[in-house]
Amino acid sequence: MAELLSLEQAVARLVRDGDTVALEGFTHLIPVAAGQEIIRQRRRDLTLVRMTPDIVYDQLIGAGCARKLIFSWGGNPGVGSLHRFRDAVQHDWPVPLEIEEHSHAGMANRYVAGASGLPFAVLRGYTGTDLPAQTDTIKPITCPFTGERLTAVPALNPDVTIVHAQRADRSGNVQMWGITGVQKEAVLAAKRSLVTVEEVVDELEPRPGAVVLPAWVVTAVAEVPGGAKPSYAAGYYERDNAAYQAWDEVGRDREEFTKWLNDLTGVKA
Amino acid sequence: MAELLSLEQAVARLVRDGDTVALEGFTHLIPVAAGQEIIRQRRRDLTLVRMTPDIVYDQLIGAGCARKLIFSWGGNPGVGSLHRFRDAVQHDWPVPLEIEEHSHAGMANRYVAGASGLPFAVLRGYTGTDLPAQTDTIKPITCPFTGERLTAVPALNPDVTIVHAQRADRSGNVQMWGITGVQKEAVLAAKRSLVTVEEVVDELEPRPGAVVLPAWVVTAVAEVPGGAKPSYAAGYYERDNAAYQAWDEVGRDREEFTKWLNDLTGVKA
Amino acid sequence: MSAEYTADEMMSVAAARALGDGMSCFVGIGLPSKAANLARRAHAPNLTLIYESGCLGAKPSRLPLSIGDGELADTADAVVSVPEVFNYWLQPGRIDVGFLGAAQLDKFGNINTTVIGSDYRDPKVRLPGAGGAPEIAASCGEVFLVLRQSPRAFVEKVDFVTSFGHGTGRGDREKLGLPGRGPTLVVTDLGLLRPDPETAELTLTELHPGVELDRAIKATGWKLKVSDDLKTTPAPTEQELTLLRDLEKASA
Amino acid sequence: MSAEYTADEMMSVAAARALGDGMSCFVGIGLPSKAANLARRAHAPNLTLIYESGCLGAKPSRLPLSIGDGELADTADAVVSVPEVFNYWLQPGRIDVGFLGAAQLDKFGNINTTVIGSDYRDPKVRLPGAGGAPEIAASCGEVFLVLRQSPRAFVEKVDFVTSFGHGTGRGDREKLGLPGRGPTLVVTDLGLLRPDPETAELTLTELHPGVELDRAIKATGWKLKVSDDLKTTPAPTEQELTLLRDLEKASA
Repeated sequence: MAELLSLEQAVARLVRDGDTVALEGFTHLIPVAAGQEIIRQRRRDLTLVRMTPDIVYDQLIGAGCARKLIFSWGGNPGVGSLHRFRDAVQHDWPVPLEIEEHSHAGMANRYVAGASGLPFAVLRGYTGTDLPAQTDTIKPITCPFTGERLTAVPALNPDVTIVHAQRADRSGNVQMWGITGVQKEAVLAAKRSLVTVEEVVDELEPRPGAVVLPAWVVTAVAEVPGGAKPSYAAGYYERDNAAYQAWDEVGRDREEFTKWLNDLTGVKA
Repeated sequence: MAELLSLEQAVARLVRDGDTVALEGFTHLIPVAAGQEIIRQRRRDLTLVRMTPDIVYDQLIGAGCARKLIFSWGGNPGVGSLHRFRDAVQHDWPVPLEIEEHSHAGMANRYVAGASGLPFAVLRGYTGTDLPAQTDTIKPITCPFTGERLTAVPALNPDVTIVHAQRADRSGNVQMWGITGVQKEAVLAAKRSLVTVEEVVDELEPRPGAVVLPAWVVTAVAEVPGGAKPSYAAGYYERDNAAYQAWDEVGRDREEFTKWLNDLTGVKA
Repeated sequence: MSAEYTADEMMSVAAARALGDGMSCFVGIGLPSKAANLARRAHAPNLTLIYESGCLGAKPSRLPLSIGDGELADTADAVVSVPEVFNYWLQPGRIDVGFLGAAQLDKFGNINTTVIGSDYRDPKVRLPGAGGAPEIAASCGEVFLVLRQSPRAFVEKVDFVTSFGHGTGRGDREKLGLPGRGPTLVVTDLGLLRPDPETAELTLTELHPGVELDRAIKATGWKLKVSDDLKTTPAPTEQELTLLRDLEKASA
Repeated sequence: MSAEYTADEMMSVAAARALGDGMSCFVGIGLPSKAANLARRAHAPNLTLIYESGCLGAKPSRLPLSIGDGELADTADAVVSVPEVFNYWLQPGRIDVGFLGAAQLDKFGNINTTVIGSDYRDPKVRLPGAGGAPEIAASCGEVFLVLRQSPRAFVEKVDFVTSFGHGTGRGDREKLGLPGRGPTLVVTDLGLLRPDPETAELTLTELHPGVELDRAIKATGWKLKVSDDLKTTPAPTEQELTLLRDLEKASA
């Protein structure tokens, strides 16, 4: 059964140095507050996993929390590049960043395999591209019935998955709606999971399009209103597009970024 | 885009002798009226597919429509055996019935592979059981990353899938809710599909738990109020348990069954 | 002094008691479903019931008539597709107990729900088939079985292994790489059987009150081993009986 | 006489025109999304838009700011999970057109959105990566590309094949067993390119009004072939421009 914790407690208990950590969200419901708490608690050597690493991953990478990134599209959506990500890949700043690169279809299927207790998934993917030559976790597989060649990718089973949802009840049952991406799979694939929510309510009223994660597959729930900002939470707040634009300026420059980081962590410059 | 047809037209156009036909439904929303229309139109040599063949499959088998059944659990739920199914398997009456037998997990994954455009699916299944010795469509497969042995089953891609849903709009977009079983996968896996619905409405209002099949993946929609009886349609009518009980008596005896069949098809005894 | 009760009631009560509070249970229809719902009412309010129709955390107010009863969907925490319930929920070993019935059971807890008779292609009796059972028996943490005891049902060796129990004895599951512990308890109308810790052979460990040992032996199609420490099941309490009968009445 | 318009407006209008009514289109964000939404307003009200965030049949009233804009979910016929959109909807080849942008494109329509520079491990520029594009390019019935034409973007050979177009020429897709026909149209701010029927080399088939041929040739990093039957794109109509500008205004 999910425990109700503060964000600080939850990150302290669930996220350890060296862990493989997925903070998932597909434009919507991105667990930004949880990512920034990981920065505040100075976790190191994380293998970060996400289909669409965006600005909170840029922040984690710039803060030196990660030694590896497993991903399929890394950018500031609607704005441009992730400068901290680029700087880490191109210039090892502040620490080298290993990358393991897939397509969305491959990543989604890796989470599906992880959620399903299977060691791998099969897809029609990567054919003719240069990705298999750079990524060890893409292999051919033959259909035992037709002889056809397809592609296999290994399961993703993060040590911890963190997602943000609209609501949980007091038992820790979680409800999210709107675009829910790969969040269910990412939680089910993980050894431990944390869900930050906009609010804890007495009862989860059924809603169109709602995905429910029962409390018995969630390790901890933390109430963090606004925890997805500057992304959006359908029914709660809109995307803050200006913040995404503004990040471009901050992320572009090591000095600007360092100031931002010191502000976040409370270090005096 | 789905065409709106009468049930008679739809079955006449979509279901052909020798076809592989799946009429799916998991206790709820069983397309009984469509199955009985297939009997009325005297289709022959069908390969019938369903996870849980129940009384409408007993009727199709007793009427001699099928030469093969692909399934994982055949029974009269809450009552007992399917006597026409047994008679066909044990005594070739009225015609021999070949069977291809799986588990639910295997069948569900076969539909998933079919819906996904993959030739096979991988699962942890059948281990230690006598099923693989009797069923050619269960084979071992090795994980290319871990070397672990798992099980592969081939995709199911019916020529026609028929399901029953609560509603469609006038463009043929389909909405169902409650227990929706494997119906989405069965429709997406099929070359052609027919959805019978309780009613055609102007607009599909979003509902908790609703599954929507867009019109562009449905071949035909037929308005058939009560088309799932004696099973139930959440929001429309309850299960008629007495009818399931009563079928036991009818199905148990060839003569009783023949009377029932003549009534259905309008043949005078 | 306890109230009067039938052997079937004793069976349901004994089966219900096996389910602890806070467990998750993949529930087969019929006797397992009755027992699981009784447990939820009696002593395990936080028992999570999972049905193969896709209902997670169902809390039915009456006994479901089938695995896909609307009552299960209406009261569930979530309703998911059938592929999802098998792939995301059962297969990874998230579920503590698989609760199954059986047409035929052998002394190593292997289950047959496929055919009676030695020839699969020309069976004496064609049974419904596997349903969800093979993977439930493989993937749940452990498996409880509930069925009436008779020499026809309790056989030396099943005609067909639909769902793997302990194979030919202890260690077979590990050899096959099956994750769950397999059948750990069989509840019947006469008593309880559990696999011997060393051989995995089903052994009578409890008799229900008033049942003669000889009757249990005669109702078993193999030479039934009896625990040195044979106990008597506590009779159903009045509360248990009231809850069971209310449940059955609400479902009539 | 037509109104004044920018090269980008011409590009969006030309891209929109390529989408026929009743088609289904897997839409990339940015220029493709703008064109697809213009098409739905202008001449293809029954164009089905599918976004990789899981929105099927989205009918946004303004341009989505990202692939996962809430407006897409609110107006969709159905919102499904990301694994489902790739496995059930894209992979089986149900979708007529994949509409993509690109950072770098070569003369056989291969797409690079991964790295600029020859060393993947030590790139000159690290780009966002593949996203959904490799499988969109593989599985859709055909692929339309829209991007501004420049020698940096239009190269002889891409540094990294993120998404396969026509490989090294006609026949490569068939050899690899790729189901879709690959890129059949490239829309730029200068004109339209289509693969040569025999070689699959991208060939200029249309110039936008007022664009000199020489400018298109200079904006291409390979020796651009020009169709014998080079045509001029019809200028945007007033209606097209009004719709496009309204759409952009509603999205500001």
